[in-house]
Amino acid sequence: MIHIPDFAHATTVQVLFCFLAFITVITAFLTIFSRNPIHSAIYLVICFFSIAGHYLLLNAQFLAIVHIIVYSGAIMILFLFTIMLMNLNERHQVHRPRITRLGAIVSFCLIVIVLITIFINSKPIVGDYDSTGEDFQSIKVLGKILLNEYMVPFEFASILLLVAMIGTVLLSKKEKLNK
Amino acid sequence: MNVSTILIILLIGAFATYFSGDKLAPKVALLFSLAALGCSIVLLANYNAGENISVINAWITQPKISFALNGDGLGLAMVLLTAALNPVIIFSSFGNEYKNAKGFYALILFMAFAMTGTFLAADGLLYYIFWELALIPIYFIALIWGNGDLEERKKAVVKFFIYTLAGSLFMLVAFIYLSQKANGSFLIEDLYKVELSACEQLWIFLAFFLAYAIKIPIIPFHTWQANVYQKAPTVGTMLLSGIMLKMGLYSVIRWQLPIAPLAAKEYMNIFIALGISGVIYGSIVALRQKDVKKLLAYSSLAHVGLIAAASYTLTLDGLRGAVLQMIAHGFVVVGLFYAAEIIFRRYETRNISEMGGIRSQSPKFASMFLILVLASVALPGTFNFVGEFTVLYSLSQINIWFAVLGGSTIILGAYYMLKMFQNVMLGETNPKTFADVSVNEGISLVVIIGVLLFFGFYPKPITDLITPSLETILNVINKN
Amino acid sequence: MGNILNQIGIENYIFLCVVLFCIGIFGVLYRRNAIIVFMSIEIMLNAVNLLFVAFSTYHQDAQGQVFVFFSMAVAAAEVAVGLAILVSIFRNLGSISIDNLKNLKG
Amino acid sequence: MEMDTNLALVLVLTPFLGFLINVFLGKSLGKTVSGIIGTVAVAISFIVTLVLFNQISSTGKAIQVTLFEWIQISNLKIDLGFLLDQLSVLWLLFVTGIGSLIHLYSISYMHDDENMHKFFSYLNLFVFFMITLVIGSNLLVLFIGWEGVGLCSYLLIGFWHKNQDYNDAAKKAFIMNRIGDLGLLIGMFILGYTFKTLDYSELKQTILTIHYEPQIVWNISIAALCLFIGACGKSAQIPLYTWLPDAMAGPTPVSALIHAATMVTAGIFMVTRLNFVFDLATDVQTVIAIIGAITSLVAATIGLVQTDIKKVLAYSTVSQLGLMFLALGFGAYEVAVFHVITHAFFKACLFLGSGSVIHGLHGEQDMRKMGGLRKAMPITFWTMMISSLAISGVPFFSGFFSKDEILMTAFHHSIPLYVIGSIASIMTAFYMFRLMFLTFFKEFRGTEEQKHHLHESGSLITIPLIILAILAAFGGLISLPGHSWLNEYLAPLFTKVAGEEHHLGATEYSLMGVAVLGGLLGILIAYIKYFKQDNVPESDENITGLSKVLYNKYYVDEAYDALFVAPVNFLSKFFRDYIETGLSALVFGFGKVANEIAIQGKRLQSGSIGLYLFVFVLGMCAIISYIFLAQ
Repeated sequence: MIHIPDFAHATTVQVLFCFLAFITVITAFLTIFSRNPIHSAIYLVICFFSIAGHYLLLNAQFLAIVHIIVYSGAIMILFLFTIMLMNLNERHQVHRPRITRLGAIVSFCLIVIVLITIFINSKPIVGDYDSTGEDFQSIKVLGKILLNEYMVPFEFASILLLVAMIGTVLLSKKEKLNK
Repeated sequence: MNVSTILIILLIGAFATYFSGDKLAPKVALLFSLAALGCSIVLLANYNAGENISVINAWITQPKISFALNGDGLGLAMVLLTAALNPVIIFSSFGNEYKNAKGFYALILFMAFAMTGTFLAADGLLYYIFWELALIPIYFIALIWGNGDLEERKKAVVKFFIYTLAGSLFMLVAFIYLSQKANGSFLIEDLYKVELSACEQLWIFLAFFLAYAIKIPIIPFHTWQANVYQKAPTVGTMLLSGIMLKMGLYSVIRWQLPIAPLAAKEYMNIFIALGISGVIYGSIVALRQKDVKKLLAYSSLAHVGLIAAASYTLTLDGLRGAVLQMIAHGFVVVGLFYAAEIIFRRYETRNISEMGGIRSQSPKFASMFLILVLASVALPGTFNFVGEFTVLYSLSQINIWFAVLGGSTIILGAYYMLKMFQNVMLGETNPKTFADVSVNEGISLVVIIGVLLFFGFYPKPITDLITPSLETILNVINKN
Repeated sequence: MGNILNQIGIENYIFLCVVLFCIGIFGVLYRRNAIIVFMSIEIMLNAVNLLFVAFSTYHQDAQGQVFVFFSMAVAAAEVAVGLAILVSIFRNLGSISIDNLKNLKG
Repeated sequence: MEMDTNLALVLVLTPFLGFLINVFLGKSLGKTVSGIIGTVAVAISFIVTLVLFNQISSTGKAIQVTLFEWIQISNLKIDLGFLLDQLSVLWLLFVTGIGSLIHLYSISYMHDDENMHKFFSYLNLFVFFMITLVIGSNLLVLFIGWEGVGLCSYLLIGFWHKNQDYNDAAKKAFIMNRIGDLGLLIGMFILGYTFKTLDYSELKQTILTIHYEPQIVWNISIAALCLFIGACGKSAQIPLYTWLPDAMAGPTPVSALIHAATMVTAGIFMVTRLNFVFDLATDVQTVIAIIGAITSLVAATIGLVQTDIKKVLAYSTVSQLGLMFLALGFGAYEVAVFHVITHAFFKACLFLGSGSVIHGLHGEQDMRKMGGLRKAMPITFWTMMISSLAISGVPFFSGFFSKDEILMTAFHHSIPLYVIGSIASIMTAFYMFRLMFLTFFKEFRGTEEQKHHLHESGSLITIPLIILAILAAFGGLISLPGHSWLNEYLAPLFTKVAGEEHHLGATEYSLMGVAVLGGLLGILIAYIKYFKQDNVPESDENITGLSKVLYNKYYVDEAYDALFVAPVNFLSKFFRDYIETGLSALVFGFGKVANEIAIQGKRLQSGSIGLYLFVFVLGMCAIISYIFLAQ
């Protein structure tokens, strides 16, 4: 069953979690429902920050920082630039036929129901979580893992990024008319 | 020296031919095909001396696929057939001019390579690869160098390609299922050992059957045959009818029967009946064909029907007769198609009604053609008789009516072949001149006739070669 | 240091992530604006990432975090290329409504 | 033993060598030389046969020669080997003997043909195959010869291959023979299956020692029946006789050698060879007797009205073969063999004589355009006269003895068959003398041109005629009633006591008298009708009533066409036009269905990303719920 936190005796962490979760969900909703893409982007940034908060809460500092740098720093800036480049605003709001909305709502409900049902049906997860106390997620450890065990994928990630960069440049280059 | 040598020779030959240029290509191809023949004879000698000429190398570990070639008597006999027919076929094409000859001859050698591989492969997946590989060259040969209207030809050839490919896919599924049962191994010995329930065997059997029935072809899966034979260049037709059909028949003996013996025993009568109905049907349809090549195609249908029926008897005689008849039919059908080609070179037609009266102008050609016709109707003294007698004998051991109905081929076969011979060769002298066979043409025909007559009286070498491996296969069939 | 999940409970994270993921799906389906669709996809990605990290803590194993790291790299590349495509679409069609992208019609 | 092998090989291979020389060198050697080579090759075989005959009749032992193993079949081993015993050597004697004479005759007869070397090569090949047939040590070697002589018959009937009618006749002969061959093969299969051997001597051993169960007896009966079908094909018995009259399209020496004296008797040879099989199948023997009798009668009636001189002789041959089968049916093998031999003499002589006539008339075969040739061709006339007397059963000529023995045997077994045989004999006498009167007596009815050129044939033609006429006259001496050299000679072959030696009692003498009277009656009718009354058969259009039916051979050919050939042709057309097209359309149908599905499926790909996503999510829901909720 969904465990509803007992607000009367909530610890700081619990309160923090609820708060962050609330922000995450709300901003995600707002991202989708904002008519102006710029607003959407701003909400998304907030959403990402709250997720970074979750990461911190889970003591994954490295990821939290990377997340902020990559998502809020790089990706969202990219989004904003694009939106501005295209000069999109509410005028560009396209007409949505009713059937599309209906379909979206139906499938949304459906997937929520399905996932929740699965969630409810699945075996309850033990309340006690083991903690070996061993350090497994400090930057030091992660760095070792990343550069030993995951050396090759790591290098490939760099190649991927390089290729993506080249691809992006090629794609967005303005082609001359008639070749 | 082991059996992979011959494959290497043929493959190198294919490339060398391609790079030797249009002028030299025919000669290079002939040279390599003769080298392959020589190699196969050396292999035969080694085999008879008791050497092990098989190859087995690990190829892919997971799943366990090996590069395994099995040099036993049966495989060797079929390789010899291929290796012997190949130079004859290449040599027979010397009278024709082909555009882009280097590609043409390279494809012939490549096809020989794939077919030889099929006959030798002792690993299910390797066998399947060779099996499909053989299809590609003939597709191009028939499509690019064929005759008749391009659209019609394309239709016939594409139908053939897709039809056979689709049939083979079922075989692939069967192989994958079998290898699951055999702990991931595709090796033929492991596949032989797989224990299957009767129901599984039936499905496996049917999957194989579809692939082989289309390739052989057994009625009612034969509709590609006559059209492709007609449209393909004669060299392609020879390759198809002389060797490629035998791939299907050989595979029945090598793969289908030992892997699914229970199903083979259970439904023996049905499959024999199917083969025999092919005999009668093919013979009857052949009676009224206007095109020489189509007539020969239907006669081929009749003959392979009989061979297939014999294979399904699951007796030593049946298998032996089937193999003998395969080899004999391979030679005779190549000879007959070549004769048709010789007429085409002079008259530019394949229509029987436009021929006639050739015998009085070219007695030599007429005699050779007659010998081939007689061999095809299994006159005693020709190799075909040895095969056909053994085949019919084996059928009579199952049920005498099979022999009676299958034996109708000696009546109907004589009817359509002699009718064809009469309409093509005999009658009032043809107003169009017909030059007698040239030296080149003569050599090919004499070689074929020589083989047919020699083994007609002394088939013992071939029988001795194939019998031990057929006995091994029979032991596998009868293991339970 | 104890496990943070003792205080929050993994099921809360799962629940949060499911909701977030569904919001992403809903956005993809509901909006026609390709950029917003893109953002929704990012939300979905992040939902999954968050779950990875939560389970990484749950199992006391760094592998999950490493995976998140890679998925971020991929996301970065994806966004870069995707936005470049969007730009060139906008340049050609003058619109980024996904309803206009019907060239895949069979 | 070495000596015997060599002799046998010389016997077989000399004609084959002659064939090879004539095929490859014949054209350059010239006509006469190639003719001589062909003749000498056969003559050498004849000499070897004489040596062998001498050896065998003195020692009484059969010679068995095995060359090498030929075909391997799991439970029977088939060798290429020869068996020279009393029967085969006897057969060889007249095959090579008459063969040599006919070769000699052909040198002159075929001299005007441009392809004479081919003719001789085919004749030599025929002799080779015939010898193989006769001396084979097992059924399969016999089958080589059996099919080989069929091939040579095909080649020789269609020798003048520019004429498509002749080619049709040749093809018909080959195919009809093949029907019989299938029977023979099936018979072999059953024998092989039952007794695990096809070798004559082993077969005989096994059959004589085996324990008879109903199944085995049944198998033997079926095998015998199948073998008899084979014999029917080769020896032109009902229902497979129609090829033989058509086979007269070939040159006349061919008709004499193949279609009268040797090849057509192969069926009788085979039955005699396998007498131990047929003895056990009494039902089949009855069938053989009945078919033989009916054939002899039917062929004789058709022979009554034919106008082509060779056709008359052809039907006469069929009729005589029928009589031989009548004897075989009663188990009187030696009687049948006796008739085979005498028939070979007089029928070969008759055919060669008719050939001489045709040669003299430059190819004219219609008896209505002959007549009065007695003066121009005395030797031909007299030799043919002797042979006609022999075939008609006039006392003390060879045919009298042999035919009388057959009828006597028939009388002892079955009166109705005896009556049928006797009627056939009377008819034989009638149509033979009809032939003689129409050809040699009265005035010449041909053109002036022909009349001017009438002359007796050369010595190469007349010498064989004379020799054969002498044999036809005195050949009966080898088996005189009561004291038969032939029966003694053949005795080792038969399991039963050789024939039932007829005591020459009152019955026998009266039977003989009846037969003689019958023969004379036939001659008398012919004399009255064609000599006294000077009748000449009417031209084709004017023939009516029963004789029209007879003249058209009971319309059997037409019936076969309608019953067998036409349906097969119809089926062929039907299969080609409908079934083939249908099957092809079916295969293309698969492609069409796939295409149609693709066309319909194309519409689903609307290109609307929204729709795709919607479907995608639904699908994902379905999959997730299946995985997690369906357990």
